[in-house]
Amino acid sequence: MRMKLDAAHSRFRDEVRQFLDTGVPLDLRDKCEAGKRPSKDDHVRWQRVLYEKGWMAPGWPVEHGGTGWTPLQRVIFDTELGATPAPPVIAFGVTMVAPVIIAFGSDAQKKKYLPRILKSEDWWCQGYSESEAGSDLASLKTRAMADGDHYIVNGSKTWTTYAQYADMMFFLVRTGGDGKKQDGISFLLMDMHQPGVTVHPIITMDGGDEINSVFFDNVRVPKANLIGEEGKGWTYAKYLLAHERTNIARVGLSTRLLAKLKRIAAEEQMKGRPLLDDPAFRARIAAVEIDLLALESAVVRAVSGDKTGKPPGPESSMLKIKGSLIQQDLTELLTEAVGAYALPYQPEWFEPGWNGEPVGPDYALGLASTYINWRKVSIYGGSNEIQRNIIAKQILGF
Amino acid sequence: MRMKLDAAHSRFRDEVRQFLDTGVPLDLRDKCEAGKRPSKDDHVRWQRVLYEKGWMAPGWPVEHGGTGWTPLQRVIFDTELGATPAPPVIAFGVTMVAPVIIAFGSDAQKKKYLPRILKSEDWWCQGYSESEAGSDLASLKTRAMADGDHYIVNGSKTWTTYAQYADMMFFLVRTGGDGKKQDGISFLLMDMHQPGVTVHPIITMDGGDEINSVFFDNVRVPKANLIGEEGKGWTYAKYLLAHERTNIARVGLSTRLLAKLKRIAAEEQMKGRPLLDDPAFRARIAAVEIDLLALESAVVRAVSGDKTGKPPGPESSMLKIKGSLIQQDLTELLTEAVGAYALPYQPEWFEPGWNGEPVGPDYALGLASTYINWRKVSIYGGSNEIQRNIIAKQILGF
Amino acid sequence: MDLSLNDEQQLLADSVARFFAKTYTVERRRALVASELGYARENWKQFAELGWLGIGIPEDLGGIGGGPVETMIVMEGIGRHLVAEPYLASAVIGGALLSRGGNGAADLLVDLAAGNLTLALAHGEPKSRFDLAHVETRAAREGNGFKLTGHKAVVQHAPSADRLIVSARTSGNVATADGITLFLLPAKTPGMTLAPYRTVDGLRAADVKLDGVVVGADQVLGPVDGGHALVESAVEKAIVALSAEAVGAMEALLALTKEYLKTRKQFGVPIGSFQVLQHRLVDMFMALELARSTAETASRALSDPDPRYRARAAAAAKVQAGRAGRLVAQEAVQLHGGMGMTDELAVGHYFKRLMAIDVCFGNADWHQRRFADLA
Amino acid sequence: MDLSLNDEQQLLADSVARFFAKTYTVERRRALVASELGYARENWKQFAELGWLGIGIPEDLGGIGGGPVETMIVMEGIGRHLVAEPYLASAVIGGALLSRGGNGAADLLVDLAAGNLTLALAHGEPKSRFDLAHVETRAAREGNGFKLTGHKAVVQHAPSADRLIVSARTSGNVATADGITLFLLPAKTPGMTLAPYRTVDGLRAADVKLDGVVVGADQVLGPVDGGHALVESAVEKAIVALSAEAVGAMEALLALTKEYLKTRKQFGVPIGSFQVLQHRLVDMFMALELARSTAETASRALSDPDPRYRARAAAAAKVQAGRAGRLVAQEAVQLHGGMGMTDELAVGHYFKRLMAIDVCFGNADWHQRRFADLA
Repeated sequence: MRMKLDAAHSRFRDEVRQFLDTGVPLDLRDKCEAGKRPSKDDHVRWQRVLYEKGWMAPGWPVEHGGTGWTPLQRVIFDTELGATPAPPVIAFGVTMVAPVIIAFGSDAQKKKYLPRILKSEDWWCQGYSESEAGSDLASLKTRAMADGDHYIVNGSKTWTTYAQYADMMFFLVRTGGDGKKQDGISFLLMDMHQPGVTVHPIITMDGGDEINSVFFDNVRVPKANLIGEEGKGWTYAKYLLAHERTNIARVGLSTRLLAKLKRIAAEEQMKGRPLLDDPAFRARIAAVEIDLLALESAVVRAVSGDKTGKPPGPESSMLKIKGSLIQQDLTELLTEAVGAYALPYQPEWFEPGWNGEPVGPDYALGLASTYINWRKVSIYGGSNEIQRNIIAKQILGF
Repeated sequence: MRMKLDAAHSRFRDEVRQFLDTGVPLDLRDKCEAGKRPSKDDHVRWQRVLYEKGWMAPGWPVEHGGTGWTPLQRVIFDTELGATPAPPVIAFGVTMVAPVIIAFGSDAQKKKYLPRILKSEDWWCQGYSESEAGSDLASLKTRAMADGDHYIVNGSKTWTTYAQYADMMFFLVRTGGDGKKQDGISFLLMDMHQPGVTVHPIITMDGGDEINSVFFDNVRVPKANLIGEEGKGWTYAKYLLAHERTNIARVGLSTRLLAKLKRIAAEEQMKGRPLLDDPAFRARIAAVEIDLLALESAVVRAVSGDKTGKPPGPESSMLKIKGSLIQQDLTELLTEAVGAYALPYQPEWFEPGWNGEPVGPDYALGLASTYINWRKVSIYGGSNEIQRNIIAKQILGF
Repeated sequence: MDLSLNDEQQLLADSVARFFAKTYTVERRRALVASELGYARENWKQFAELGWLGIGIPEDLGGIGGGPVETMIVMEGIGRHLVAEPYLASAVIGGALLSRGGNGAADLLVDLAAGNLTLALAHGEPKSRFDLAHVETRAAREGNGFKLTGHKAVVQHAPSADRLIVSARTSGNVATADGITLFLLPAKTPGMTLAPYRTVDGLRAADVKLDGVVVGADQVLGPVDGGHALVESAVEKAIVALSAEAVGAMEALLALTKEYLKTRKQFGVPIGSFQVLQHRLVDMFMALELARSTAETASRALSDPDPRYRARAAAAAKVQAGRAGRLVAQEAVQLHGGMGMTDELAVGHYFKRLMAIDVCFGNADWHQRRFADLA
Repeated sequence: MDLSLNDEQQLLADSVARFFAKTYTVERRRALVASELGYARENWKQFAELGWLGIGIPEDLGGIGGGPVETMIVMEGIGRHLVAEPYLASAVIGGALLSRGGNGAADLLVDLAAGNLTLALAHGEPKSRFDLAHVETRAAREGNGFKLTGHKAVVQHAPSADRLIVSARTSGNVATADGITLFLLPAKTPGMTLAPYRTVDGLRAADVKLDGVVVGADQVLGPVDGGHALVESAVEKAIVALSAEAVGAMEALLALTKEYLKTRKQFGVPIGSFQVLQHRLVDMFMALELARSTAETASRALSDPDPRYRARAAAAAKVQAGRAGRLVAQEAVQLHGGMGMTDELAVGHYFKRLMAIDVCFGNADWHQRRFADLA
């Protein structure tokens, strides 16, 4: 069940739903309903539809192309968008680097990058993590040496989602050496199409190849691509992390997974009756649905009184943890719902253009891959252990 | 379900069961079936029955009154004893201080105390914990100053179960000062019936008064009551703790609680059918029953190959943790089984001699008190957190 | 859509906080629940003067016309301070039933709001197990009135109630919703006997036996045969109110436990410096906050016209309150170690109240099933 | 009653450990499961020579006459090294079925023990959901033989099996235990088509369609209409064997994770110095040890004459293996962080195998219900 809103926001939600119900190109909707992987082009096509509607960057200031919505309206939009079978909006440009550019970038940078992000003309990726650093982000080792009006960058980044598609990367790099490890870090933008940049896919345990390691061998980055001041990158990174957490609960996605779970459980049979009527399975569905209602309530509660759009505080760590656990419960229940048909692994089926015959019911395809892949959501963007540390420190005062 | 044993041990188990089925005085059996609190005298009566049978101290060397059973036979006996509705054997004498006296006591001490323990002529209590020390047992502050052939003891102990009944206490006390805090601790025996010993009950949240604080005001303890060497008390205490963990899993008690739970769930109705047939409640019972089978298997596995009776190693921490969680699951399920009749609180009913009318079904009485009281089992004897630290350190090598 | 409190609600919250901070310490509460009555009549009078007993009652009937959010505010305060007065039984449940009980009943609302009337709902029975349609107590026609025979189980706050609202079956089978009728009975009604006792949380209840109790037609509350809908609606309000109470109790436990971890030293350091214990406290915090959000959503849902939405939100809140309440209470005791087991500390008292809250009107499993069946 | 291994069993355990340590690295396994066959015929030959394929087969039929404990030892090794050979399908399940399949079948046991015959059980169907009595595939009488029509779902190791053991209904209703008959079909039987694929754990399976497959009476395995008991007994052995395999896999994951926590440094220290992570590993350890104990009890129970005891012990072992396997696998990935998500590390491969083990022949919920119903 979904939380009800007041009349004004109900109308707003209806408006959003109406657009999303009809706005997604039918082939994309079918693909996403079926759990197939959208191509780069699919993402861009859908993002351009949103751009045409003026809804590509709701969180931006109006002068740059934002909607002027309140924080609650943005939550409503994000939730409905997440609940829609459509390629997910790729966050690296619009909700990750853009707020940093808006807050700390030069006018030239704003003018150059923001319109291109809005129109999905550049695909961005993120260069934060390094293999040695892990959760200890600030101990990064990639280095930029000044060389005239350029930096020469050497080192590597990892866990870089969609680096293979990317035109641009924003990244953290060490430009200074001494003092605290958070000092001496700068925030740079890099053109991915240039000599010295090598992208290596990392195959994940579900067989996917959407994440990568990126290696830098004397890559030249113009100093004009420095955001703000040299050595202040850590501050900008923290600002970005706070913004990244806005839609961290992913209520919309879980709503969609829950609906799918119920649909499948109504279809699947257990001892001659729908699995949905089995009291034990039914109880497990109800438990997660009740948790999801709690989460949605917490999200709405967190933003409802806020008219300023200030970045969310440490309470967003709670939303991240609970959101990830709910997603993982749902993806796991989905595999359990289909019995033995959770086992066949047919990755070819997800590739565009494959026309072989799938095994078992259509809806079972890819459920296992999603379950396996979704273990990432309690790891990336600050693992749940790190989020608990944040709550312990910043909310409980330890 | 119970784990099956080989033919020889099956016969042994049958023999034990046969005795326990008929050996418990009927009034005691009824009292314990009803969940009423046995009096001091009840405990002693039952322990004397065991003594007459020769089964009061199975774990002792035969020459002191032990049975010569193998460790597995002792586990079987402990389990069946725990599963029997009878007053629990009070451990402080027979399974706590006695092994220490046997291992480290003087001949005079053995001669004096062991026969009295065997015949339940002395009721013992334990003086380990102090209110400041908590889980950090070794930081105790109670002090014994030498004075001729006596010690003069000042300080206090807490969480002392049944101090109000006790004739004797074994306790840890600081006789030396410097060095590591584990050094300078001695292990003494004290006559509780003497000036300067004051027992204050601690009322627990279930309304019980079985635990106490004990205060020492210049209490004189003969040096003859020192176990082993002065300053070696910590070593003896650790030896005792290892022995205490033998029956720490309490499979027998949980077996009895599980049987009671099924009985009650068969009796209670839910929408016109036995609660036991409700798939959700049934699943919860099955889950804990499966855990209990796992625990019993682990206990038997831990001792089956052991013919030497060596004290259990750190793996007993696992048995303690899992055993406590199972007991807590069961006591909680029992309260849930009786619906609103979990709420009435009639402690008078448990007192000997009270003849008022109980509210609700007989079997519901006292379930809530037990649930509440049973939160202690994950705290006392080294909390589950301490047990996890032990496993992390001693088994996993951190 | 602003979910923060409006000015009036904030004033109410402040007055609740102020009043209980003044009147309720653990020691005062201990004395109160040990007293004959089990709570303080002075407090009850104050509740009336502060307007709390009139929440949900229209202004022309002596109430202040507030709504579920106001009830939530009071109930959170009640939970935070383990308040013993029969607010839930009288103001929430009694008020809800009288409000729908027809003309005669409406007059009593004035008394209720003024603090001159306390009520208790005698509905559950030994074999009903939370099922509101399960009523075995019979009301046989007798002249113009009825004759009531049956057994009502664990009627909370019955011993101190001026009147009992008793349900009985005027038609239908044991477990059908149709055919249940409510009756309003003065405490001292011939043929009605109370066996009073304490409940685990220190509050009072009674089993009520009806042995051919003769009642007049004017004692019927609401429509004959139509009592189930009234009870269902009142219990819906009650479980949401209980969820808010649980939130208050969990808040208090979290604060106590946090304080304990920061001050209690072992191994030479505050035990709160152990990361394992910090993370356990984080899990308690999260359980509390999610239960709080659900209780708020359910409180607001009580004003929604869609009965299914109301019922599901209420059930969800009770599930969260029950599960979170057990988790928070159990962990609070565990993290306090032996001290948490004592009657001396407040921790155990919150533990017991949270346990009772889970049981009242159906535990987490029960309402989770209802939530699923209402889909 | 000594639950430690006897001398012969210890020898077997040593040979299992030695053989797999030599033949199975993550890299070798990766190559094997990518190969056409999906495993190594040389390994299979070795299994035969080492006597592993003859466990459970009487000595006069080419076996070594071992029992469930010996099977457990081999399966633990298989779990520890993610072994891809069809030991469960051929030796455990196939062996169990042939042993009870009558005279003709017994001859095949010699081939099985010698490594010259691989088998797969084609029993589950698209709508059967672990219910062994649910068989829709029909075997209509046709002359002296039968004609088989139906669809068998996710038949593990079918693509490489020399023969399939196919169940079909010779009488009774869709979901009755009576009336199921087993047939032994060579891989290349006209009218039988396999749609082969990989499963998430890298192993092989196929859906099998039977389109009027004509079989002779001599292809019946065991009694006509009496196949259910055979399948039930074989699956009982299979779920206990899978539980032992899960124990081996969890053991490997615990060791990998412990090693990772001790060597991986962050914030200047090994991450294993964080108490929170230590306690998480303790919970993994406990889950493993309790699952191990249950698997051992179930293995020994397989020799017990009491069918209810056997069935409940087996169900309990599968429940523990399923739940513990998920917990250990999920935590192992989580504690490895991003590295745990990669195909490069072995962690993910164990994760997937443990997931598959939970699904095979009924997951934890399924067997928990059976455990309760068998009471």
